Amino acid sequence: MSARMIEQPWQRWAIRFALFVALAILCIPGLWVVLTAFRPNVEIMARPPVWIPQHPTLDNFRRIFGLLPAEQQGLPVADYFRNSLVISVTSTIIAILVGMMGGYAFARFRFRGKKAMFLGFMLSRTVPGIALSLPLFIVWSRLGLIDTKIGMIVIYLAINIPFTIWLTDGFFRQIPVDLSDAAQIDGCTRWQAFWKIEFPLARSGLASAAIFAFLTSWNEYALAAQITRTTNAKTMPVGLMDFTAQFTVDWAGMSAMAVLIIIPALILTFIVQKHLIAGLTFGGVKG
Amino acid sequence: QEGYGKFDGYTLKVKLIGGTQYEKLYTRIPEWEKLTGAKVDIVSSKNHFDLDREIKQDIASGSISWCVGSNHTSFAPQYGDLYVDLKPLIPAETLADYVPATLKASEVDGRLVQLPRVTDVSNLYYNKDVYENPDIKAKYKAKFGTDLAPPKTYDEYKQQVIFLANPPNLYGTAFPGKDEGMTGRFMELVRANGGDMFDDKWNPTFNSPAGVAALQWFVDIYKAGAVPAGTVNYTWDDIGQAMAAGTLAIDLDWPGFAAFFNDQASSKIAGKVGFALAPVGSSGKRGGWSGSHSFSVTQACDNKKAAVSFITFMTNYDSEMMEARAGNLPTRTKVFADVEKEFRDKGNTYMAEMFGTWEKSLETARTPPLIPQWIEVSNVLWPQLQAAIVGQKTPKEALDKAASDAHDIMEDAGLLK
Amino acid sequence: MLRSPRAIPYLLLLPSIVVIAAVVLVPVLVSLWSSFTPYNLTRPATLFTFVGWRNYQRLFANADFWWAFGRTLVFVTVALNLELVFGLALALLVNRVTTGRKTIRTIMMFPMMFSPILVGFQFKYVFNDSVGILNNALFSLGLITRPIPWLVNGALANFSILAAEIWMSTSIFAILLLSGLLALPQDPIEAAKVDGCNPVQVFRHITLPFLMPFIYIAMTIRSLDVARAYDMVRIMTNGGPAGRTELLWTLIARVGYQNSQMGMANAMGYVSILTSIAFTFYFYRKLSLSRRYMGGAE
Amino acid sequence: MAEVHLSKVVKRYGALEIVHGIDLDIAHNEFVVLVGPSGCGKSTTLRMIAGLEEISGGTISIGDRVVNSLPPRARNISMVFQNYALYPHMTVRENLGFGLKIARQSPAVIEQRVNEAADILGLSPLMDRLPANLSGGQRQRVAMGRAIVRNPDVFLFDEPLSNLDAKLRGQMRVEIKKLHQRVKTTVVYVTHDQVEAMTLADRIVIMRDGHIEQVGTPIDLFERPVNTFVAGFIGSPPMNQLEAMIGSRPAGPVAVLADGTELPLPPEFAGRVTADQAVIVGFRPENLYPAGHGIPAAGQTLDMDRTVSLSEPLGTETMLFLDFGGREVQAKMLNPRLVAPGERMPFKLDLGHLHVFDRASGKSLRA
Amino acid sequence: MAEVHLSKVVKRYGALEIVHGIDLDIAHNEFVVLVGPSGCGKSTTLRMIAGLEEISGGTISIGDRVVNSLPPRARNISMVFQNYALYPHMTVRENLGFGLKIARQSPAVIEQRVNEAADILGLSPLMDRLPANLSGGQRQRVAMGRAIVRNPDVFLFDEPLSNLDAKLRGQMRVEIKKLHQRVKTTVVYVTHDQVEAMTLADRIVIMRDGHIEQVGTPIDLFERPVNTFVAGFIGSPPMNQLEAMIGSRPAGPVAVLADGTELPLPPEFAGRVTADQAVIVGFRPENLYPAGHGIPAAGQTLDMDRTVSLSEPLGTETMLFLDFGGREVQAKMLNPRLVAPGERMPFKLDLGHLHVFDRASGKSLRA
Ligand SMILES: Nc1ncnc2c1ncn2[C@@H]1O[C@H](COP(=O)(O)OP(=O)(O)OP(=O)(O)O)[C@@H](O)[C@H]1O
Ligand SMILES: Nc1ncnc2c1ncn2[C@@H]1O[C@H](COP(=O)(O)OP(=O)(O)OP(=O)(O)O)[C@@H](O)[C@H]1O
Ligand SMILES: [Mg+2]
Ligand SMILES: [Mg+2]
Repeated sequence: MSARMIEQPWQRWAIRFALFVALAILCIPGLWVVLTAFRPNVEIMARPPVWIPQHPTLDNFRRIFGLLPAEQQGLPVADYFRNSLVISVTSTIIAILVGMMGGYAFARFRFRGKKAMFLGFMLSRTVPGIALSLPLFIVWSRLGLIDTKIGMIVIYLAINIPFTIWLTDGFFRQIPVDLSDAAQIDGCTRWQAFWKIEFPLARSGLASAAIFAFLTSWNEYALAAQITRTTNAKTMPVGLMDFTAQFTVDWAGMSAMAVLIIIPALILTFIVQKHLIAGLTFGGVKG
Repeated sequence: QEGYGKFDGYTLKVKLIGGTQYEKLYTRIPEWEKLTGAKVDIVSSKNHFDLDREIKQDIASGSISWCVGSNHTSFAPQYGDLYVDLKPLIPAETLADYVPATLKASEVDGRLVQLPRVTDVSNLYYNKDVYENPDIKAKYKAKFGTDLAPPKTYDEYKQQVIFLANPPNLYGTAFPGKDEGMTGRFMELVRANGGDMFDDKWNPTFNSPAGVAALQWFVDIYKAGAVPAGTVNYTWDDIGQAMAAGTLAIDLDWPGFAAFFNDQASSKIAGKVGFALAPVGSSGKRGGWSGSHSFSVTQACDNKKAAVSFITFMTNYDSEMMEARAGNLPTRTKVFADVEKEFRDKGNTYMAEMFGTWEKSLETARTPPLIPQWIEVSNVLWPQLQAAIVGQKTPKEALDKAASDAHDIMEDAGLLK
Repeated sequence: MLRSPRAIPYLLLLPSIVVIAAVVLVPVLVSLWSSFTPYNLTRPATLFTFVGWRNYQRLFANADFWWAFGRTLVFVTVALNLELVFGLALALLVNRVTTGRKTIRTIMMFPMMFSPILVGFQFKYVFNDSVGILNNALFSLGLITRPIPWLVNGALANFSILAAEIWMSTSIFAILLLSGLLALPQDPIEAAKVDGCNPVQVFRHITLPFLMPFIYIAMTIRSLDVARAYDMVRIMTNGGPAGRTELLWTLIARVGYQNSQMGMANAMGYVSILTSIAFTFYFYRKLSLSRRYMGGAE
Repeated sequence: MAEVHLSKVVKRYGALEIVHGIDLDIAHNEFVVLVGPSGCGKSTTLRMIAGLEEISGGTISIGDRVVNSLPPRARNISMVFQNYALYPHMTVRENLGFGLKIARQSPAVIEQRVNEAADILGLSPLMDRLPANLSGGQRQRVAMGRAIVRNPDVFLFDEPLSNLDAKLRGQMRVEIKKLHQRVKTTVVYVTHDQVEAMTLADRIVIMRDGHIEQVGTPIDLFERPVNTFVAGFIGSPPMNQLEAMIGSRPAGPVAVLADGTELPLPPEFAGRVTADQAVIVGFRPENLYPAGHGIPAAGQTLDMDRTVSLSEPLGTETMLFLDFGGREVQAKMLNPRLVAPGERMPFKLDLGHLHVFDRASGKSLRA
Repeated sequence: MAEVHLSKVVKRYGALEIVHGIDLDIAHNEFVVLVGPSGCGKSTTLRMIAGLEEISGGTISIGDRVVNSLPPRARNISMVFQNYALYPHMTVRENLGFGLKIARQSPAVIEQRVNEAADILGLSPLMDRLPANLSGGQRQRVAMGRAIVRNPDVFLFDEPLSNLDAKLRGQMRVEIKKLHQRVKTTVVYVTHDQVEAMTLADRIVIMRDGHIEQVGTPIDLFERPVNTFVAGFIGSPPMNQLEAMIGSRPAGPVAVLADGTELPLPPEFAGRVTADQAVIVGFRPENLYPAGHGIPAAGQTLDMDRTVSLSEPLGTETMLFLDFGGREVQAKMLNPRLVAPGERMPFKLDLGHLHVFDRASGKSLRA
């Protein structure tokens, strides 16, 4: 029952205040980066400090796109963006689908070797990137997957599937088995019962898994830096390093690029998070 | 003009250093394509360190399918015989146009494995707001009896930075305190003090008295608070930012910063930057740590002619002028004079002066030891340098430890004679 | 056989297994082998020289390695626990608000949008002692008169990377736990209130046990994932100064790629894998226990 | 002292008003049973008293404190939830002992009280099971046990026995009665079981659609329902209700049914009905019986022969369905024998127990 | 044709055996009611028939197919779950129509059938609500509706009316009866309501602890319970059971109660009891009544004066508690009047309706 609880005004305000402080702490370091993107370099690390941009500028962005007269050569941001989007979205969708299947199997079936398999998936994530990266590179180069989107997608799948499995397993367990029973009585195959009943009810869990998977792939750097090389597959975070040269880091440009990375991620996250809904399973069963 | 040949229908695979600073040059690629009829396929474009890692992976996985790679004098020794010796492939008269010392430094074991594109060596930038401030000058004179002018020796350098520091708004200077930057600056000072990193038999010798004195120099200015305490974590960009923010009086730094420091949009000290040659050490010499970005051609390349044509084109007169105009040190002798003249004609005496100053320092510049183990040695050395600088060890202890580790590395590598 | 119901769970798991095997299994075996060789990146032939336990022997005698190892353990433990506590608090707060929920949640996830390398640069500049915004802010507020060398002093430097890591990852805990909170049944909470529980007791006796499975899942995910912090630490301190912030990941990467000693790096990697396995096993046991009451097949 | 007062209590979900300003005063130590059709707001009312549901209007006080904004824990109540609301992660024992643990009772006391409750409820062999492994009735008993181990000021029971078998329900009813007598608390009890309502209640409150229809002792409600709704609701099977017109006859007023049958009204209605008034006449199945198979009426009866359309044997009694006054009515046959549908029997209607309601308002016309 | 056969059906949860090999044959179109104490395995049995619970032993067949390993959907059954199991993310309408949609019925058909069911169940105003926003009884009605919109071979009802008020329950009972007559399906129905069991069942199955105790028509079970358990379980309030010894008297055998009272046994027991046999004597409260306030007995009665210790007025009848034969027994007073505890009244015990059971085995000694 979606009871609205008794809540004193002071409690409400205390919560709002605490939340405000927490969100401020979370936002300020990030906002600082965003602000940097709109500052000329003089203001960035000035002494005495300049807090609010005095001369806000879009030059940092113009530079990225090669729109400044001094720099004819922009970065292939459009390519990076396309690669990032294709890789992240595809790998997220597939990881969610495949991981969800696995999670469902763990949540709803008894079978031989279940524990071992569950542990196996967990252990697959214990391998540190470094132990993986070189052999992976070798295998991938044999398979011709170097610098391809597919190559990256498969890697991100392997990263994202295990936790999708654990997470969805947890959420499917929260859904009373009786609901799928009822659906089967109503004539559903197990498959239909899954899609029509359990899948919608696990929505919150899937949404959070999707957000997590998407952002992991969207922001991943180390492996992408290794496997991708050109505009064929290079992703935004790798592009971020275009702003580092041997001796310099173009922090203003990097911040501008960061803004370009953050905005799509924010938008997608905002869209997906609406599926985080409370109480999806309320009212279904008694007791 | 050199002839670049005709390679119609050929696709040249290249692996280039990426990043805004370097990619400007690549706008010239279409021109080469037009000249030769070949196509260029950039199979990779990454920053310095990632490119190094990638090339090592390619070696490890045996997948060298490309012809031209960006290279650097510091990295080149590690790649073994990945790259060809260019001497037989490029006419001697063409090579004669390059700065001889730079070209020499591009050789590994006598093989010219790379064609230099831009060179780097450090000299002094100073903040005229400080150095031409009558107040400060007067006080300095009163204290030391000499006029305040950019330092000629490291001792003077030390004395000035300690005197000028007025934290937190102004520090004397800053130095890169980690990674190869730390090692390099140390090496510079060791050499300026008459020492070196290794002897002829590849025994580490940086724990010699010259080495200890060099490290002591860093320790002194650090202890005196002449540098930001965080300098042990700084890399080039931090120092550049600090200088541009006007919080450093003087800075031993790379030529690439010249334009940056003088840019109104990025620097508070624009218009107030002076240049001076790097100071000399106790031996009266400059340490001159230098290195060059370069292009190399792989042994595995199926059309070395085209590859050589490409790298020559990318370092030809026009290309080098382009690099120089952007503020990078060119590798062709003629370009130095021409670009300096060009800037002067345009009224940009600042940049003209920069090229003048830097060209002078190139003569005595030296690269780090060109051995594959250099980075590895550097990696055992800089943490020890840090330990001494932050006062965790004495310079001697620190260097002895590093030397012993380095000794092991050299021994393992079979280099010790 | 394939049509029989018994095969269903295996069929469901098959795609996952294939992907994991392709991406993880082969590389793991290769690197396991290489940890018994003097494998040097630039000399591929060395991959076929077997040296037995030599890498491991050297490793065990290497004090730097053990320091890094211990520091990593402490770092992971402290980071995870703090992230959990903050993430939980954040999730609980966000779960309580009713207005502007979508926006607040999105803001809550803001740090997750930052790539770890970006976070590295960001915090490097935040903690920069001479021009960083933190010191700038402290000066402006008149709280300090001398700059604090955040990334130099051993304690402060470790604190700083910890702060960066926590900033970066607290949101992850928050979102995972928030979705767990959303699935929380309401009935037992009401019952507990009637049984006389104050909000803290409700949390302690009802909410927390229900969240426990999600906490363990999040912990497991994160404990294996903290290695992401490598990108960040490398940029902030790269283990320095003087090895004060050296973590396994910076050490391994330096040995493996900069020094090209892949064999040695992989040996180090395997020591850390064994540790992770212990962690994982522990979490798995806890997880199984904590969700004993949940529906679903054992 | 824990009297409970509801004053103009309103509950709205969004725009939808569910409880329309009810007033109810429950004395200390009173046992009040709430009955009413499904969805009329019984649970909502309990939940408002418990503090689980915000009160949209009016005030609720317990003892002499207005509790509108007090959290549940400050109200000192025990509640059996309609949907049990067990703690799924605790064993039966832990479920039972939880409230006591929170109240910082000593383990020994908890142990003893929990075991006592478990004994009463027949849960002793199940103490270490999790709720998921219990049957429906067992879960309900746990819910019940959780309430009765405590010593609250007010007990709120929301259909606490609905899933138990008749025998166990009977036992539990007795236990609740004992409990109430022993601990002297105020009880608000929701049930659909007529026997429970009649035997347990000091007063019964009948709700309909968020309004209170009548409050009174069980016998009051049974014998003097204020309107047709209450008349139809209390008593199972429900009272037969027939439309009729009042006719005035020399002997007194009569009710004329649709088929012309005239029912002389008991004397108490004299002066309370007017000629040609449209009314509803009601009588309970008990008062219509096959001659010789019912409780002999004390006064006048209406005798008739009727065909039985359906018979439902219930053991000691049989329900008979027959046409009367133009409608199907139920009669109760005590001392039953087999009756085949279609059988014609002589019936007697006890005219002394007639109820008469105004047809327009549904209100009883009795004093 | 959908007869249902259970043969030696066993259910184990791990090591715990819950259902101990039950045999039951249900004919096509039969209405079987399953009753038994809470936790005896009724729901488990239904769930096994439905295919929701693995069968640990034995076979279940529906029609002529053994269904042990058939999935639920292949069995063509409808089920009302004890805990409702509504689809929480679907509105009432969608919940009701889901099964039909899965069966690919046309929208028009779905619409019509759903509306019909909603009308019967009084759900029409709630069609667009989610289950979370319904009252307990409303949820139960949705669960019921979901089952009845379909046309299955077998209906399984697990306490489908337990949370409804008496009036609605009465209506629903009639609807179920109609449904059964209309669609001619086999029904297995679990209930704790005696009236439901008695009125709906073609046969009642009484379970205890995973065993079947007795199967028979309602009247059979009521009048000829095979053992004390059944005797105590069917009929509410339950039969009074007293320990006694058989004595032989010239007029025939008598049961001698603890206080020495002698009850002459009905003639049918002659030859079935032996002298000094330890027995249980049972009689229903209906057969013990205050003189003048009961159904006059056809045969011999035992007359006595007794003090009433407690009276429970239920409207048309009052339950009286009194001491008899060394125990407290219940008597039923029809045609009630107010009885104060402590009042002494003359009682009559109808000796023609005595039940006698062997004390050791609990078995009935009747033929
Ligand atoms: N998962 C389980 N593990 C162990 N025992 C169980 C499990 N589920 C049910 N039981 C036990 O099986 C027995 C039969 O349960 P079932 O639900 O069939 O009872 P029931 O007859 O429907 O009772 P009720 O009338 O209370 O609903 C009960 O004693 C119950 O405790
Ligand atoms: N969250 C809600 N939103 C809208 N209406 C609701 C909500 N919860 C309950 N209702 C409605 O409020 C009314 C009263 O509900 P309540 O649960 O109090 O009924 P009840 O009298 O307990 O019925 P039952 O005997 O069926 O349990 C019902 O008509 C129900 O549909
Ligand atoms: Mg209710
Ligand atoms: Mg049951």
